[in-house]
Amino acid sequence: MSTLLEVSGLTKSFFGVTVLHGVDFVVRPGEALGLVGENGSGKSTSMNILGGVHRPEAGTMRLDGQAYAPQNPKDAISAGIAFIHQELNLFPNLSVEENLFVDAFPRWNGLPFIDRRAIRAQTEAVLHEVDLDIRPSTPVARLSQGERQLVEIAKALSRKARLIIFDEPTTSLTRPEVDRLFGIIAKLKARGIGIIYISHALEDVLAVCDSIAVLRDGHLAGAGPASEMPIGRMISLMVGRSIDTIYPDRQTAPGKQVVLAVEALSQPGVAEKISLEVRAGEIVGLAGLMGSGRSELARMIFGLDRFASGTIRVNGQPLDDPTPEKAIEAGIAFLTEDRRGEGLLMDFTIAENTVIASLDSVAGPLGILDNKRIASVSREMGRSMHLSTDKVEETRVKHLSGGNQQKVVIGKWLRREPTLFILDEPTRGIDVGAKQEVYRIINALTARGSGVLLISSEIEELIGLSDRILTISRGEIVAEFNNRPFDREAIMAAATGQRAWEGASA
Amino acid sequence: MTITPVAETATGATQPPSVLRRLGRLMLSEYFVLVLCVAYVLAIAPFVPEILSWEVASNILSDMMPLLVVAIGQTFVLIIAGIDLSVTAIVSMSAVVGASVMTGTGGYLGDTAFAVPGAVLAMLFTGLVIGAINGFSVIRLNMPSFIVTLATRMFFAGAAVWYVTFHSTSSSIANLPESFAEFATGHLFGIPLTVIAAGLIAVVAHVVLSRTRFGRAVYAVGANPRAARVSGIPVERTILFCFLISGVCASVAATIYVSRMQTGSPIVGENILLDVIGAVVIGGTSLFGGKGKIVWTVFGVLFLLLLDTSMKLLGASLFAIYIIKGGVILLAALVDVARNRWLVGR
Amino acid sequence: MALNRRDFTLASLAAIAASSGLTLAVKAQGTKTIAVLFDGLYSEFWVAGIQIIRDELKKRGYEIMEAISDQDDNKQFEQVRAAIARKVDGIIIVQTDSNAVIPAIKAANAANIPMVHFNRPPAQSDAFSVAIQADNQKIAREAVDYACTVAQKSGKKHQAAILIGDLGDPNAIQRRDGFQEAVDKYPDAIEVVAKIPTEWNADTAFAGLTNALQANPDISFLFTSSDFLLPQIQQALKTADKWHKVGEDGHVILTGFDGFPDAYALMKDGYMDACGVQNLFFETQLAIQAILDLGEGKKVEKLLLDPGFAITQANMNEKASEMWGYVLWKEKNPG
Amino acid sequence: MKIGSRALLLILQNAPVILFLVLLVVFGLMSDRFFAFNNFRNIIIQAAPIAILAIGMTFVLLTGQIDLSVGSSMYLTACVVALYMPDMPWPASLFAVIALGALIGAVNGFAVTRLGIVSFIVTLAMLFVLRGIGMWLSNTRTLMFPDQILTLNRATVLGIPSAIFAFLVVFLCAWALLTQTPFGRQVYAVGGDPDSARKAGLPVSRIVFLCFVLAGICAGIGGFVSITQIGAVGPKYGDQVEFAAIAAAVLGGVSLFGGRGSVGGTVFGAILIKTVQNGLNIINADPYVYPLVTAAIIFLAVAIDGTRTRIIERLERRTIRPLQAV
Repeated sequence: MSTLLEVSGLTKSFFGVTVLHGVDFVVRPGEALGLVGENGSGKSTSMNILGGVHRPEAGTMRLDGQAYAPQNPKDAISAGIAFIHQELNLFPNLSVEENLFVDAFPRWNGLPFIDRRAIRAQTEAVLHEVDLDIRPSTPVARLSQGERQLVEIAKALSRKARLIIFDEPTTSLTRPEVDRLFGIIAKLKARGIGIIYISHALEDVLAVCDSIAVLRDGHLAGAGPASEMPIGRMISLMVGRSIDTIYPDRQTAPGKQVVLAVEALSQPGVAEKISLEVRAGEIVGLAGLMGSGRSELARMIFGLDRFASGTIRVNGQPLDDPTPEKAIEAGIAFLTEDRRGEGLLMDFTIAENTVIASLDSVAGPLGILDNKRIASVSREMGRSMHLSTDKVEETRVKHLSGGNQQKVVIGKWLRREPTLFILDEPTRGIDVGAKQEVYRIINALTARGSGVLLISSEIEELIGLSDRILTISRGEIVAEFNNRPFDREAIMAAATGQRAWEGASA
Repeated sequence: MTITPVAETATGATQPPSVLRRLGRLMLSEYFVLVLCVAYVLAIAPFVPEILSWEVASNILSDMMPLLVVAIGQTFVLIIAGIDLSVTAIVSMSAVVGASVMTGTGGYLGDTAFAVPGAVLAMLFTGLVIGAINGFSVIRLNMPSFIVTLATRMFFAGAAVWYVTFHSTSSSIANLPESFAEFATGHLFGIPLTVIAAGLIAVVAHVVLSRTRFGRAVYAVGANPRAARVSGIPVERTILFCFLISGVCASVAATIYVSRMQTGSPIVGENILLDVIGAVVIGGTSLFGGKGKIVWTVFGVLFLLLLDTSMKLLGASLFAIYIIKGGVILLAALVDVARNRWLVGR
Repeated sequence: MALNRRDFTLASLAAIAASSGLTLAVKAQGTKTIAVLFDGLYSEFWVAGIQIIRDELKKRGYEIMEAISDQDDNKQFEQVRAAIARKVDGIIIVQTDSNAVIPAIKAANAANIPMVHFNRPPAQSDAFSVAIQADNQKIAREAVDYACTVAQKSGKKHQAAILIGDLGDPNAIQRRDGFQEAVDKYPDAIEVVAKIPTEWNADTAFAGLTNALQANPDISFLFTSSDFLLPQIQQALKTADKWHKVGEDGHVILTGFDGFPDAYALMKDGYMDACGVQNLFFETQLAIQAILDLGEGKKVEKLLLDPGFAITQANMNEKASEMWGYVLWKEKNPG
Repeated sequence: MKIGSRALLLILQNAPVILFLVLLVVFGLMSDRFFAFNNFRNIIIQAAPIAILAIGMTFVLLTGQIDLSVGSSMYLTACVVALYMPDMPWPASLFAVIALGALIGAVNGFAVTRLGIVSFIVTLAMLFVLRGIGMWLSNTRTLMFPDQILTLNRATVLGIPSAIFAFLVVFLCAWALLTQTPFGRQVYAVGGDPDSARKAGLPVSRIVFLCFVLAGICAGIGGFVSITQIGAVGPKYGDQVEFAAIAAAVLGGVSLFGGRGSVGGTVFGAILIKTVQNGLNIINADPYVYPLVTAAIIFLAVAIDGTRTRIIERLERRTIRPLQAV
């Protein structure tokens, strides 16, 4: 079988630090290569080389047998390589068809006007190929995340892409959208297009890819057909040692005291009579698909979104008309799924982020802050979280890795010693090592008597950590699983909904 | 917010000679605008030697004060990524309201013992009310602050002119109590009262911004309101407070103006808007929020005043003042950009 | 940080020391300086005024320190203080606000620097200064009065419009009040149908007049608070087909204020009926004499009046030579 | 509740237009002279300069920048025409203002894109510099224009008054440019998300630069149209006009943060402002209330817009289950 892309001996270093040591891999037409590895393992560097952003120091790339050495991103595009990033590069204020051609509009009869008819026809054709039934003139702002991703794929197709690289494509998709995406990828493969699929979601990688390459510390740690790469093997190749389980054992049993009691929480279109309880020292997993209402529920409890009716009690005390301030005051902490947008002040230092939610504890009379104390508590937080740096007063969090950022978020909340910690996707986008760290912290938290409401897209994670699992679907709690070991299939079935998905979105 | 770039840049593989290094370090420090001030004085002194006289220095100091107070208020608003264009109208409106309260010719409290305190309260209240209108419009009506304050500026500038017609036969309100004038002319321990007042405001504002919970909230809201909200910071209240602070600061400036002119004029402060915003931004405060300091603002105002005063002393014509002022603003911005690039490059 | 501060202090001290040395070297000596502080140069009147004062003073060997406050009374106060700091020998000022200038006079008094107000008197106070006053209100009243008599003679009732200046400008207010006093005396001949604010803004004036003519097509009597709006008036009236000479059908009785060269030309050509004229030459002469006399310690009256006058189609021939606009016009159009 | 807010939304969506209609009715009731063909023609003629200026401003605002220098730019170009080309035919003058405006815009654009200075500061500085140069050239005197320029005001093209004609030409060009050309769509892209635009390989700097040039050109043309109307310029000419232009654009729905708005909206905004002034003139309102009424209407229009955005946000909150019928 012919090869579409052949990469061999790719080497690259930044500031004297070698980040890629002679990496080889091959993508065949009509095949998907899964590229996995922890953050910093060299995935993004190799993709940046492929995309013409960086140039390698050694190694060659051949595309369809031809030498391929892109000097800039345009070269990559014209060579037929397309990227679908986690953060989509679409312009919400432009229409779908305009987005497809924004950097190279066809001209109308050689005049400096856009040939509207041509772009409409071409757009309709590629939209049809990705099974997206929308008008080409629809503004992208009106599309859901999944639809936007399909538009990105359509854009790649409209440029006659031969190789499409997906970078964490599923993180913000609902399950039906993920399924739809996988269907499209299969279609692309059938057309002979090569795929490189990068993700931390190893199950997805297995579901999509034909072969898998694992990177560790800039080396190719292992490669092979997907059939020979079960998840356990991938993980052990990624971290360099075999891991039986990355989930820590639960040391303590849940207590009696109910720290969170939600009763009949309703909001038209979002939640219907949701009731749940979390006890001290208990981890309650909330299983549900993206868009099932799980994050919305968390946001309502925390006072970020309004709800129409229902009651929330924290430690027995009612929390009326919650606002984040009131919720925090009552002892709730909330790790949001959007770390960069909501979890951290990226331009602020670690120390500033550490105390931002607990300023009263480091403030003296008249609200004057005690900078020495801020520094010491932040350093202490950094130590207990195993942060990569102890320069808490100098380092801005935007310069930290995803895992370290997440630790800062958790550390910031732990300073308040929350009675209830709501964790929405705490391990999204962070590598296995950091994940383990986060699990350890969650476990320690319950040992101290905090209740945890854990939301995750990874069923394994829920099963590995929770004392109890609730499934939410279409804004309703549809099932409860009380005893370990949990039945993975049953949870999945409940989460995907007994009733058919209707895909209502505004 | 206390780290300076200096700490990070102090180490380098190739160490330039010590003087140069120190100079370089100074360029990169937050005293940069102050360095510019000194450089400017140096450059201009041969032409207007008076600029180094005690009298001119004290003039600059007292001329700075009203502008500084307004600029301090503006700093708060800029840090939350807003802008307050209405400060000039707040100055005018407060001035005429205050004057109408205390004037001896038909003032509400004229010739009573409460004339001065009543007037000062009325002025502060005016600033507070307009600030509140701005703040509530931004947080409740979801309006961009640029437009809100553009509209309130137009409204209250017009209202101030109209207001005078009900309280005076001329175009301004005079005959104010002597005791009020003392605010502008009086001294305490040899320091002008206005300098003490403005200095106090600056110190309080500095402490509030850099050392208090509220200050942290202001920066957080400016940097990322969503993240601030999730961290339990009362975003809307913080925004409202910043506009209130700006309003009150503008009305404090009005008390200084009214006192020094002994007149409540509806056009006082009309022209200071671009100076105020220019000064704050020259100081280094970002128009995009999240970044700014009171000391920077003090330096920015000082710089602008030095420029203005030297032009006055030179007797430069209006057009020369315009060209030089514009040119210097541009130059300062350019140097700042170069400096930041250098910082990032290292 | 500590290092920084020390660096800074050292650098500034060195800097100041160095420049003080320079200062001594350059310090000027001898010549007397007069500060000329104007409120703005937004009309020909002020431009011509400052030019005459400048020339006259230079002729007498004085140095000039000029500043324009741009209608900012606080800035003007600061300019006065800067002048005092520069130890000028006299201040000629056109103040922005008659009340707000009092502290400036007091400061000048304290520094023993004589002060003369050009064109506008300050408000009553115990501070000493000499004022040259042109009575805006009176001059406006006289000019409009003449126009009213013309209107009355025509026998029909005229609809009148006034272009008002910036409402924050005392001159604008006084001229408006003069206009009002005059027309109030002729209720049978004049009905004011449009008060058009211009904010001293040509654009606003043009639009405002056009709109007023739309609302009241019969407007046949117009007063502008300054001659600098005449080009816009001419444009608007032409568009409305109302630009006709005195005596022609459809003539709009037009009264101006200031006495610009333009105004003279329009009077000569018969488009304009009257114009309130401030006697610029007389005023500048008074101001310069006053500041010189004060400098020599002579006693000068606190208030020197420029009676001004209204130039009209009736008295144009004998009065024109007193009109500054005529003189400037004559210079440009010799013969 | 949902249906109620949909209806409310429908009203709010068209709120500026409704506000405009209300104004028309109010002025119409207060003066029978208001509803006249000539009056509406006057409104458009008077709105033409500011509308042209605001159209240029729209380009700059769409990219997320701001141009505070347009008023001074108008003044300087007018000075140059009055001083240096009094005897030239008017097309030469028009060409000169366009060229000079473009040059000024290029300076702004250069400072913003190449030197990396925030546009607010660049154009603030230029506001001072350009006016200073104009005052210097003119010696702060009022400058008169030759008759051949003044008569343009009464000239017509195809029966359309010249000001309206110029306005239409600029409007159509800007509209075509923004909606029908690659450049126009890229302007929206850059304003909507500059980072993505850069990643998509768009020439972001060049686009921003060109927008400043266009704003400069529009300032020149707008100034020229205004000159034909007012016949003379003094040193206060064009003062604060930038704020009026920004207000017009924002009233018409242009976002100050870039990426949202249209020239049609901007033109509507300019006409709305001029209608208020015209109406107040027509009903001979007390001169003191002009700024109050104008400010109140701007405030109201933008407040409605803000409320509308908020309601849209609420309505578009993701629904994950069907809503029960109300």
